[in-house]
Amino acid sequence: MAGLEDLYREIILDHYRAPRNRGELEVPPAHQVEGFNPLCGDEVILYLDVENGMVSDVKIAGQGCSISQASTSMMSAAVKGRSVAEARTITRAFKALMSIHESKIGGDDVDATADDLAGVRLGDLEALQGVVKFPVRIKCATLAWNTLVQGLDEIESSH
Amino acid sequence: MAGLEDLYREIILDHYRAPRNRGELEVPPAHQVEGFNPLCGDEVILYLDVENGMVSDVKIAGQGCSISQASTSMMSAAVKGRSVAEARTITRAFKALMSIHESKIGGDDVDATADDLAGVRLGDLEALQGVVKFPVRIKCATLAWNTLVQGLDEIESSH
Amino acid sequence: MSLDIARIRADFPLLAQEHNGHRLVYLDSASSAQKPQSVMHAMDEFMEHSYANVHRGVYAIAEAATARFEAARATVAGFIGARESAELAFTRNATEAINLVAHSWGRTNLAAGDVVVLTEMEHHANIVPWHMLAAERGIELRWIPIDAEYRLDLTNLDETLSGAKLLAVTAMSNVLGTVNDIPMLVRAARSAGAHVLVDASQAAPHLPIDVQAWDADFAVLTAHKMLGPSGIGALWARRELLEAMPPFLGGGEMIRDVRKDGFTTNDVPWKFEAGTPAITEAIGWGAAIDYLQGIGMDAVHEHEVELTRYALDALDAEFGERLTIYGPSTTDARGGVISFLFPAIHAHDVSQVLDEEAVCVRAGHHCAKPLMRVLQIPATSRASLYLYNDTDDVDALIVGLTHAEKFFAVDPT
Amino acid sequence: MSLDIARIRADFPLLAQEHNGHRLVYLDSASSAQKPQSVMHAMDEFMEHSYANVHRGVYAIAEAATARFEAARATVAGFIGARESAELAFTRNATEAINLVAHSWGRTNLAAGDVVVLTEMEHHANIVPWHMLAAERGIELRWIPIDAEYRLDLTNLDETLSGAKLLAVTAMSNVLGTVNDIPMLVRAARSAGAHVLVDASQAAPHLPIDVQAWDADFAVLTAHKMLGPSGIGALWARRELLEAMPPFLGGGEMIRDVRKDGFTTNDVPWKFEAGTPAITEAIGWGAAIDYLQGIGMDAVHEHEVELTRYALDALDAEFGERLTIYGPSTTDARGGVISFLFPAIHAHDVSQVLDEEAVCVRAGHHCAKPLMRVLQIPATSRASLYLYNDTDDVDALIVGLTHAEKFFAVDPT
Ligand SMILES: Cc1ncc(COP(=O)(O)O)c(C=O)c1O
Ligand SMILES: Cc1ncc(COP(=O)(O)O)c(C=O)c1O
Repeated sequence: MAGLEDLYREIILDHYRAPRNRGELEVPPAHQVEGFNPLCGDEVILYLDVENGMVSDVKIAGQGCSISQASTSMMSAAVKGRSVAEARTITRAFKALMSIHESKIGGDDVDATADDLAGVRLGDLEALQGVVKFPVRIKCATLAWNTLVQGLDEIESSH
Repeated sequence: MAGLEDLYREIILDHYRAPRNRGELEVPPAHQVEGFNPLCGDEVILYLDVENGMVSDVKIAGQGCSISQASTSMMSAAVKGRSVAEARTITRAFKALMSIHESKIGGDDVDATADDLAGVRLGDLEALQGVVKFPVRIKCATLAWNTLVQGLDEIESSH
Repeated sequence: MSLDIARIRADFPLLAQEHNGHRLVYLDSASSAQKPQSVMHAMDEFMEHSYANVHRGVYAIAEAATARFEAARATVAGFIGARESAELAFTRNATEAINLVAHSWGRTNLAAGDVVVLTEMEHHANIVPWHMLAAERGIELRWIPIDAEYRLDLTNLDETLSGAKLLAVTAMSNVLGTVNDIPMLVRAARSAGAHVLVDASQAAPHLPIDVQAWDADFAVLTAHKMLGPSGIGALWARRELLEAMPPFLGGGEMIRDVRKDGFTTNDVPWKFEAGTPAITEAIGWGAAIDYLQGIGMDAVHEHEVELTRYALDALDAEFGERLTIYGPSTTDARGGVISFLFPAIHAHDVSQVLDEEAVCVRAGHHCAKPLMRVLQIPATSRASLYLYNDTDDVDALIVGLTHAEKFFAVDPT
Repeated sequence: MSLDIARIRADFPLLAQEHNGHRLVYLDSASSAQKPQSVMHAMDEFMEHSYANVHRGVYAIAEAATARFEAARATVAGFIGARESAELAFTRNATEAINLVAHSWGRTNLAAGDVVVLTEMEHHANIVPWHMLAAERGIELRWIPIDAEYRLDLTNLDETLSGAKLLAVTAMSNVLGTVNDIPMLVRAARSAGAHVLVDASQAAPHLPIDVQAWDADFAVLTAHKMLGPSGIGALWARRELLEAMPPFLGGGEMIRDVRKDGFTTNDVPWKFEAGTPAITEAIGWGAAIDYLQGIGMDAVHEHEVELTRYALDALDAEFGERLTIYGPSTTDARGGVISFLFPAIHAHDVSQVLDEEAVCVRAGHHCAKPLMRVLQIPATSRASLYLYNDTDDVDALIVGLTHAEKFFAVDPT
């Protein structure tokens, strides 16, 4: 039986109470993208500044539960200053971390294999691993990441 | 437990094997009306000659089971030569005979009361009473009568 | 309390469960209600003895199946005060019933610029079908707002209804618990020349209702919220309306004749029931209504009002201003749905803590996002009460909430 | 026979009944199949232990309910060979699934003059939705005829398909028993540029099927004909098609966001599941498929082919030319549906006599009136076989038919 401590690690509560990169960026030049969790109404707004293939700045807004807010905050810290390619790899590694249950419930296809993600270090993000024991909350944890991918896709297809 | 003999009285099989008034009438002057039993596909076609409020001639066609065919034949014999008002009264008396189950299954509203039909003599038609023990077959027995009413209504509303 | 809750609970096997060492406290009946043994028995007994497709076979079990299916229709029709069974068409759920009205009556009677009036407290089921019609036909939606007591603000009612073709309104909010005054709303709509659709999904399980006393045109309900099985609901409408409406779905059952070049439709209500219906589920719904009627809807309602009063008082005593209740503070015209929020703790997180203690409440937008926007919140937690809940359940909720408040406090100790 | 029918029958409580002193002989599975104990158990167990609304609650039983509901989806999707569960949307029945395609895909992709090709052996479920679209949109219907062996007459297939947008065809006729060559029909339709909808309502219960091997675009099926509960069916379609299709019914579950001025839709397949789904019924359907897979669809099919051969031979031996069989005389590409008629005795009357001896067959047009018109008859009697039937059942049918023939003989003695 998974307890509350598995889900709500201290680092998660910390990101929830003091989210990193909270704010807005001017649009344009930044790109704005919104994500919804249709089941609970959580909402993530991302402002992405992408120049020369680099995610030079990220700001986050929106509202949601501790898991979705912490995951959004951690995501912003993890991808800021990285290349778009690295951001995508981290996303896939994170979704692989979550995938066990997500693919069962949501049918999202996670094409990541252990192999090609072996080198990715998730750091703080690993604190979110406890979420897989609470299948309904996986959607909370992945919302920011799905929204990020959508934003990156939009930016790249607009070039 | 109702047996086959309750349903298939000899007089019913007789009308089925040798239906009365089978044929067609020229339209116009006769009025043609068709009825379907949507559940089993039985079909009744009536040709009605109504003059001065009298059902001066009736012919029947169509196809169906012994109950629907016998009932159609008996109906034609019962109303031919009667006034429209008498034909409607006989119809209501016949439906009252069937009503116990029909109103349960089909929701048709039978407004006949024992009182106002007390004087109606159904004769041969009473042989169809056994049908009420076989609720699904009630629709077979009443098809011709519902079609008759529809035909009379059409004739009267066209004046 | 006037009901013998211990005896009632014994009829609901699921409520005897434990979870994490705690007695299960089910406070999510507004989402879906638990099922009494008698409903499961009725369904099993039917499948074991009389199962067959309906309206089709001459043989004895098919005849019995048809008779029982139609008897269940009569039971549901009687429960809501319909004039006759023919006015009640079975659907999958309340949502499909509203879609049926929007497709069939709506496409026939509403044209570009025509107005449909909704309220800010409608469930998505009573919003999205009208959005779809708006996108397709250019109808206009108007909204009756809510006031500070979480009731309909009727200040501009006549103005809002003026020129409208339809008022589509819930009899009871699934978020606020507010019970609307349907007879008054129908009178106002009638004077404006509008038809009225009543969403009785939440009212039917909890209050005595009577569609004829309401004088409404359409009403929808759903079995799973009133102790019945999933997979079945109903549309009630006046016979004249049903007869004038074109069919919605096409297929078996709903036809009189089919030719290569066209078809004609069956009588009401079967005209609106395409394909094999939810036969066993109709039997189960009938058994659920028998159960409710055995207790009496007045008694059910009275019990819920008392328990709601108890809960509102207890929440206030424990948390006071620290907890916001989204719903009327009085229990007049109010059902046992209690939405609440600690401003600094997300509803999802509260539910999670409660779940540790086997207290089941729902967290989210409750399929009422426009209402959430009006309330300027993303979500609430919602505890909803039914005939099997008692003050122990409310007490367990309150204990759980004190733990949640502690766990998520800015400085936990 | 390769199956142990006595053991299988023991799983079906209804089949243990007697009627008029006779063992019940159920030969109407093509209309609806009986339910094994395991299906009823699964539904009861779910209602007793894990019942809650799905996709909504954070609490444990809601999570379990969601997981089991989605696992049932995966079971159904796997059973028909779908690539992923996301391609399978639950509906009330096969009829609703076809209506969904006609409304959503049809209204988006078909305009006046566009051609939809059907066959003369379609069920009303696969005719009336297209009639409705024809009336609304002016699409044209073309019909593939049947030949003297009661199979599709493919002489002019390419001509018939030329310029067509959709071929909607049954994989197996519910009247004739004919099994159509779907892969071949799909190839022909593809060369003509047409999409293909396969009505698998009769095939799925009786044959191994694989929507990917068929290479079809849409397939529909219905649980109650394959040992599952009433009230649930499914639409399978390629993901790309589902994603491009607009929603059908509006309400909860199918939305991503709802505002006062509009809404956005959820991901597939939930985009097509408005309102509370048939949750318990999905669980029951999953159990039915587990049961079928436990026996193996190849074994089920083989048993039915053998039994059909036995029945056709026995009917011929007893009645010869006096009884007309409407269906292929060989058992290649033929299922266990046997329609028959004594030319001088109406099907209804034959069923009535059989019912006296507890032999349940269906009489009527079997929701295929256009086919009845082609055959120039108003109705047939139909005996349909399933995994729980054996040669004793066929023998009882034949004895009953000899009695019917005698009873209705022109000069009875
Ligand atoms: C070939 C065929 N298609 C469609 C259907 C419709 O199935 P349902 O009534 O479950 O929608 C049936 C059964 O009635 C059928 O036999
Ligand atoms: C007020 C109201 N209307 C409609 C519905 C929709 O009911 P269903 O999902 O059974 O169609 C619900 C419940 O979800 C509700 O609470």
